Amino acid sequence: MENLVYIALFAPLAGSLFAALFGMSKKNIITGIVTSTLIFISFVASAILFSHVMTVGPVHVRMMDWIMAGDMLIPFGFLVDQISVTMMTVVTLVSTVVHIYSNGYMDHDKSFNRFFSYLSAFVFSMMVLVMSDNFLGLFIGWEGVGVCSWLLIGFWYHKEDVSREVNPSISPSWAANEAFIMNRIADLGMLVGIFILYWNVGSLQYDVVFAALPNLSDGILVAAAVALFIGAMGKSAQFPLHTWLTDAMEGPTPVSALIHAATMVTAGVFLVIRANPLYSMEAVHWVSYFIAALGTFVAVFAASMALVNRDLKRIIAFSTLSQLGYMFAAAGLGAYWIALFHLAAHAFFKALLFLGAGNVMHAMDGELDIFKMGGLKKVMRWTYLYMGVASLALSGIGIAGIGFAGYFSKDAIIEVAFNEHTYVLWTILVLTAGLTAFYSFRQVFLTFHGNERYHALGIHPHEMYGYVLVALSPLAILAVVAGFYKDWFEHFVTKLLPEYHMSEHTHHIAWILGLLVIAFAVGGIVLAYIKYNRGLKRNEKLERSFVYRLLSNQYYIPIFYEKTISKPYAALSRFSWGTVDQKVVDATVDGIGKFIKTTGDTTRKIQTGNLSDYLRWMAGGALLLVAIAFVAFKLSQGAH
Amino acid sequence: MIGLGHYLILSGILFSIGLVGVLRRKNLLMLFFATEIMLNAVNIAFAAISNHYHDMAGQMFAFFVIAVAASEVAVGLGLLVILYKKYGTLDLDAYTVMRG
Amino acid sequence: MLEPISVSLESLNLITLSPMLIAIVGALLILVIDLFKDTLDKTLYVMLTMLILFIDIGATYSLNINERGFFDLLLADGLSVVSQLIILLASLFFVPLALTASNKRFHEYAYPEYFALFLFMVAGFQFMVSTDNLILIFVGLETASLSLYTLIAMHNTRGAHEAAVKYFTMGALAAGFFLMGSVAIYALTGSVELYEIAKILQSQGADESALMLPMMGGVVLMLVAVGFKVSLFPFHMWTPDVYEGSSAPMAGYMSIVPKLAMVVVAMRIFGIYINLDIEAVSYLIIIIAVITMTLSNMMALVQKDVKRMLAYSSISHAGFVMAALALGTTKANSSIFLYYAMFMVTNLGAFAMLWISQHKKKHFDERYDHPFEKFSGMISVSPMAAVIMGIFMLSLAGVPPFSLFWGKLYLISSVVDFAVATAETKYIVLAILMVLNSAIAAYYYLKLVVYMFLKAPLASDTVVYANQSRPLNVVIGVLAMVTITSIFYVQPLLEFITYLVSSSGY
Amino acid sequence: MDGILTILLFFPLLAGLLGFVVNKDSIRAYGIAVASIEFLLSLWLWMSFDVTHAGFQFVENIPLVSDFGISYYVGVDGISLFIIIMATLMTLIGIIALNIKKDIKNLIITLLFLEVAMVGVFISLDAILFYLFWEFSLVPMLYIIGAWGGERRLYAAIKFFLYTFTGSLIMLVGMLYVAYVYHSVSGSWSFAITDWYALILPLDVEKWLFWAFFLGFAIKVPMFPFHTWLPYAHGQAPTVGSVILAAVLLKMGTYGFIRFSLPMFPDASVLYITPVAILAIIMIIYTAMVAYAQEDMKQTIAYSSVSHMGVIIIGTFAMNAEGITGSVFLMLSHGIVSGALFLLVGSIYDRRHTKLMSEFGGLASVMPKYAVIYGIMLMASVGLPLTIGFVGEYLSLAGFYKISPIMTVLAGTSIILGAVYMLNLYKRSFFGPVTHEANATLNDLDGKELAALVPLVLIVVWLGVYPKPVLVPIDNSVKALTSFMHEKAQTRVAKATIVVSKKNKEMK
Repeated sequence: MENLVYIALFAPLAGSLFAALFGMSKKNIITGIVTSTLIFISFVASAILFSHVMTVGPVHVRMMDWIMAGDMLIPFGFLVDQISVTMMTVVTLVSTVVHIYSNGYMDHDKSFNRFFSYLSAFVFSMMVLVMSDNFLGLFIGWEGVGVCSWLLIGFWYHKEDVSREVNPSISPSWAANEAFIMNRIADLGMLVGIFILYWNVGSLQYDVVFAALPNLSDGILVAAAVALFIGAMGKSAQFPLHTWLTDAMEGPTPVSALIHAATMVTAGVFLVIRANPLYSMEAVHWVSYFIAALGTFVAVFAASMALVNRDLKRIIAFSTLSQLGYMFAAAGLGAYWIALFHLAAHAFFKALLFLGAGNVMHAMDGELDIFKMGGLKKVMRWTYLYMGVASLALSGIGIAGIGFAGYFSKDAIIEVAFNEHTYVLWTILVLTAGLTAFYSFRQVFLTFHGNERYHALGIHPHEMYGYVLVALSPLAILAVVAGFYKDWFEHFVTKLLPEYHMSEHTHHIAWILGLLVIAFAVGGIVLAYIKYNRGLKRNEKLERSFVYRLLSNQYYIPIFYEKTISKPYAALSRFSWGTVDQKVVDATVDGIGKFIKTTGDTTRKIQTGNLSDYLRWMAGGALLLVAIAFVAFKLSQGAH
Repeated sequence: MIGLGHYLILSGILFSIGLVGVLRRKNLLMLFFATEIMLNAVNIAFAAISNHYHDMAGQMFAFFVIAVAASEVAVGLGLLVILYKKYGTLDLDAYTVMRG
Repeated sequence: MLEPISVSLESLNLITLSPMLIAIVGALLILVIDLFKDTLDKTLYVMLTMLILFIDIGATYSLNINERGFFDLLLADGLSVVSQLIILLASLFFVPLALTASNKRFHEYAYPEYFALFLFMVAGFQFMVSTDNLILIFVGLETASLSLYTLIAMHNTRGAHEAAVKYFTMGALAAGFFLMGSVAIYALTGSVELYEIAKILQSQGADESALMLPMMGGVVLMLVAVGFKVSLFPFHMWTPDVYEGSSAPMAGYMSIVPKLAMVVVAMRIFGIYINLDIEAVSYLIIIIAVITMTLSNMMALVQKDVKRMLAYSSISHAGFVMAALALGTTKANSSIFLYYAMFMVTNLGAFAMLWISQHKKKHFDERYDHPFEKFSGMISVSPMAAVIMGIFMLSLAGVPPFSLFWGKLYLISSVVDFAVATAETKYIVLAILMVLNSAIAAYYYLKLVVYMFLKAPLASDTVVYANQSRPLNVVIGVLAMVTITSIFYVQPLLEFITYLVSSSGY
Repeated sequence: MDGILTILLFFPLLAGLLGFVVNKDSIRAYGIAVASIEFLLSLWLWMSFDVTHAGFQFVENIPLVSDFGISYYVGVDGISLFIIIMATLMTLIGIIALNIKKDIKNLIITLLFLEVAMVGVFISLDAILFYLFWEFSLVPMLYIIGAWGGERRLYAAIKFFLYTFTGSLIMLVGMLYVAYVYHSVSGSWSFAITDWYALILPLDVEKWLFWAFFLGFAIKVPMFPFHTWLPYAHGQAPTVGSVILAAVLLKMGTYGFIRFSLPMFPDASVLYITPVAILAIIMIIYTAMVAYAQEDMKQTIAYSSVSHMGVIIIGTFAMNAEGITGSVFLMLSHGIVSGALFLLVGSIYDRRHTKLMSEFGGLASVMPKYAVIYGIMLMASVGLPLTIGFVGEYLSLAGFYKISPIMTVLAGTSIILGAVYMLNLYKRSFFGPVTHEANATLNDLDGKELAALVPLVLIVVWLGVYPKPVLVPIDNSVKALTSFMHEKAQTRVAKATIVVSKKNKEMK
């Protein structure tokens, strides 16, 4: 089994390096094929490991030592247990699909090879992240995915910076930097969490740390939990570190699907799930509650912004954000396995949604404004189908135990909120379910139904290549059927994760709750149908209203950040350099030099060259000596 | 009765006169004279103290001072001659090429 | 009737007189040779002088330590031996610098009197350092000084006479101060023998305030005279002008030998007070030393002429030495000699480098002979010379491992030791002031290095070695080697100096 | 092989002297050959190094000035070993990448002399010997900056020299003080730092000695507010000068802290953790901001050096094995990475004769290889795991966390702010469209440049993934150091302090 672990882990790396060899040469389809194959191999290995874990149990391998200093010993160790194998399978599966998809999507890009190199490198990093058996190993992957995300968001680096009005993300390279830096802010929190654990436990191995938790004081537990969650907030784009995620849509769409929907952004949730022994501690219950509350807030917050957005990919990005909020809500409330389940299910339908959006974009020559689309279902039947399915899954449509993937996972989360007597959260989550359905179908209807507004642009849309559509089918299928494996999945992961049981009461009224949620969801869809099925009718008055503008400008948060952080930081930096460094610190140093020189110039004037003056100085010096002698005498008397 | 103190005061006064001469005079020759006064002031003091202590060293010192003063004048006058040839004046203010 | 004086030759212990005698006889010999034939070449006299100095060194080296002679006037203690050796070695390096490229260029060397006067001067310095009698100190001082004035005047280029008269007049005034100081001491103690003065002062008790006034008066007057000779502020005024006006080797020589001789005298005179724990004297010297090194450093900083810069720098070095002198410990006194030994090779080397670039008629500009610009880009014109000059400058700046670094190290170490031993913070402050001054000094030494190595060369490139000749090259080469390899002989040298200094009780 | 250090030290000296004979056209090959041999010698040193042994190895002790206790006393331990190897490596790389035609002979000979000084500093176990090489290293650097530098090279060179010279002179007073204390305790003179380690000083003496040494080291590091010489030096120095300055010369300061300050003044060091750490944090944050404000690519990297050196200081003053090992490792990684970055800036400067970011833009499209290597080095610089930069930074911060969590968080902003200015630099220079015509036709890295850079890239990855062979020897020596400091702190209470009399007459 050990070899399988290594195959699963290193196959993507091999692919990445292989593609990197051709990184600077012209498009070579081989790279696409080889990397896709290697990712598929990795998927197969992961799947075998999955069954192995299910039947036999976890696999733990230790490759070699990494850092050894003082009492610190960090190995490269890999742990394949229920949590990680779930993640591995999901990651490699989605990755495989995305890789194959990219072969078609990136067809005309001159940096085809480079793209695959980055993409596979990302998969490798993600695998390290989920498979590592210690926190620092996780951090490797954590940073690795960050860099790959940076590379991939900025993939079209040659694009110019434009103003925020023209493109809210300014440029790919700008968005990439924003993502990286925001993640770094959170990473510092993560690092501090690691320090806290190291100095209080003496190790960073998961098993050792979790075993030692009961011995730690409350303060330390809280500090560690908070610090680690700050790390999670960055990677999972939770408020207030969320702005990078929508800007990250500047990257190629497969990237958005893989990294910014299915895998990387869920790493934060993964961390909380992985560290569930910590977050389940009694001492940190309010931290967990805060996580849940924040998650709920982000769910509705992101959903509200999605309501008015016109950018196909950004809508999906907001919805990702919103769904991440759901996951955190579940994890924060202690329903870790439900969070993990939603994570997996979400990965499937969200990736599908994104890839579908990619098809649309491909067809529309890169146009993303849904106001300029419409009626595409005629030419893009399959894509319409996929996106419809994904949207239904996202909206959580289903009834009485039959439904799309989202129905099972999201409903469960809402139920948990009710079960924990956090009725405020529950209310918000239910409301958000309605919003989710509305914006999902607003997008679907505006894109695929109604009048064909794209004619104005002179575009002739066409369906994506066949093999790409075939490649998407596993995701579509999973988006439909994944929910049915809920109980099986629960059984599988609760061997490791704490079980979560609904109370008697909740269980009793579960069907009412479910009905309520479905009512909201269906309500949202119906509303969207009424408003947008016939085509686009712009409501100028609404668009000028304060709320609409607030939402479409993302609550003015990016501008707020720019005005209160980026610009002041730049100004302060210039001040530090121009004024403090040059005019104070350096000027002081030079000032000392100048002072000495000026004194020298002044003193030099006494050297007049006139002998008479010299003689006077000599006699004067004698007097001076007398004076000094007197002082020195007094001094020495004083000393006695 | 004239005591040691009076001699020393005389010596001090002469020394001061010489010093003031050195400081005030601009003519080199005059300046040399002033230094001679200073040396002679010293000689008076040496002689007086020598007498006071009944110690011959002071007088010996005075003789040496006289001898040295003589040779100093010899060298000094030699210098003056060259300088006069070169600058045409003995005014100190003329010799200020080197400064700073 | 006076009784006939009978003095046994043995009691005179004439051997203690032999070093000076050799120099004087040598000088007379040169004069006599000149009487017989006056067309002899300067090379003869140079070599003759060197041989005489060589014998002199031998005689000095073989002196028995701590013997008195010649009616107890002469004192051959360790101090006198070590200082005479340094003086003679410096002279030995100085004399061959007369062998410049063209015979007629600097005509002072054509006169045999020059070498005779030189030897008289050496004898004068030797007298100064090997006696503790104020009379003989004065006589030695004046012998040396009068010869020196003449030597300077003989250079006979522009400025030489001005330099000589400035030096001469101030020297005369300083002599007056020296004598008045002697009067004060004599009046106070009734003796001109320093060892007796020390005894008397000790028995009288130094703390009596009644004594304090004349004593301090004597100290102050003496310090003026010492300050003139070793060029302490504000008695240093002559130094830059005289250095500028005299030939480069002479300037280099003046920055070492007269100063060292006077430092030894100061050590003998002020040592009395310092040993008596009259702290006021130490403070006085230290204050004047600190002012000296600081101000002269600052003035050196703004000089445009290398020779003047080196003049100011030698003032600053004197300040360094005086600071150590005020401590009065064996280590401090030894460090002074180590410092001067190291300073000698480097400084003479630096001035010798200036010497090879000096031209009798062709001056660099209206005012200066050796402005910094002259050495611009020397690295590309004559790399070896630039490297050697650079090494001399770095050595002066105290960059290890060159010679003066060891002198500085040991000297500052002696100050630090004193601070630790007495637990006085002010001496640490002194040490820090000294190193800060070294840092300032580094700037102007570096300035020359910068000009030589980092600037573009001048159009006329012969200007930097107008005076070059093989003997000069040899001398400079030897000095450079001695500067570079100092690390290997510091140990024996230090051992030797410490032995001599401590054996004579300083 | 006992004389290996002597060979290592004197080989470049000899080679430098012989280099005067070599013909100007062949001097570069000569330089590469000599530097390679020296590098191989240092590798040989590593091979013969006993990894399990924490103390000094290959020790040689020959008295030089026995009356004053100065000796030729050299040896290496795990801490110095790798810095020496880095010094020889960076010299080699610097010479390989050399792209200067003017006076190349002088330059190569100067570099070889500089190598002597660098090796000397890190092998010296005698304070005066250390000081000797320390000061002497200024001279070749002065020449390199001054002779082959940019427009304001003279100003920069002199500032560099005087600033460091002043600081180290104060340190020299401190050394002399310690030597005298040692003398008065033991009766003999010694400048051997192993002897000095045994000395237990009164706390108030330790305090001021700490600051005396601190000044010398801090200026070299350079710590805020003594850092202003560095941007000028880097800004004006030729590429090879910047490489060696950043890679090796700055490390002398931090090495000094570990070799002198910590073991000699453990109590004062502990006492002054907070002020030193505050300075280091100011260094990290403030210079990171200043780096962000720069227009000149090289200045950004210069200021980033200062910022990273702050992390090294933080690690050193963590006073535990994790922190100190981390800081030593960070010295290595910073040396390699910043050296490489300066080489990279040098490459573009050679092509465009400007270093202003505004002059570039879109370089990634024209010079992909350049962009890739730059990117790797940039990521190593911001401390990406699995590159060399992470290990040291992580360990340093982790070590300091034990001292103060809050200050660690502040120091940890390094990873954020570092990303800010580095990514900004990369974005402005490499991303976006090609805006300047001149950039459109630039050639990518040539063979010479690749030969210099690719080994560094390999090292960056190798030591990022598998730092163990380097970490273990460092860690052994550091553990010995920390346990020694601990012991010393224990025994100080019992030991008698030095006897100080008002006037020490015995001296006379």
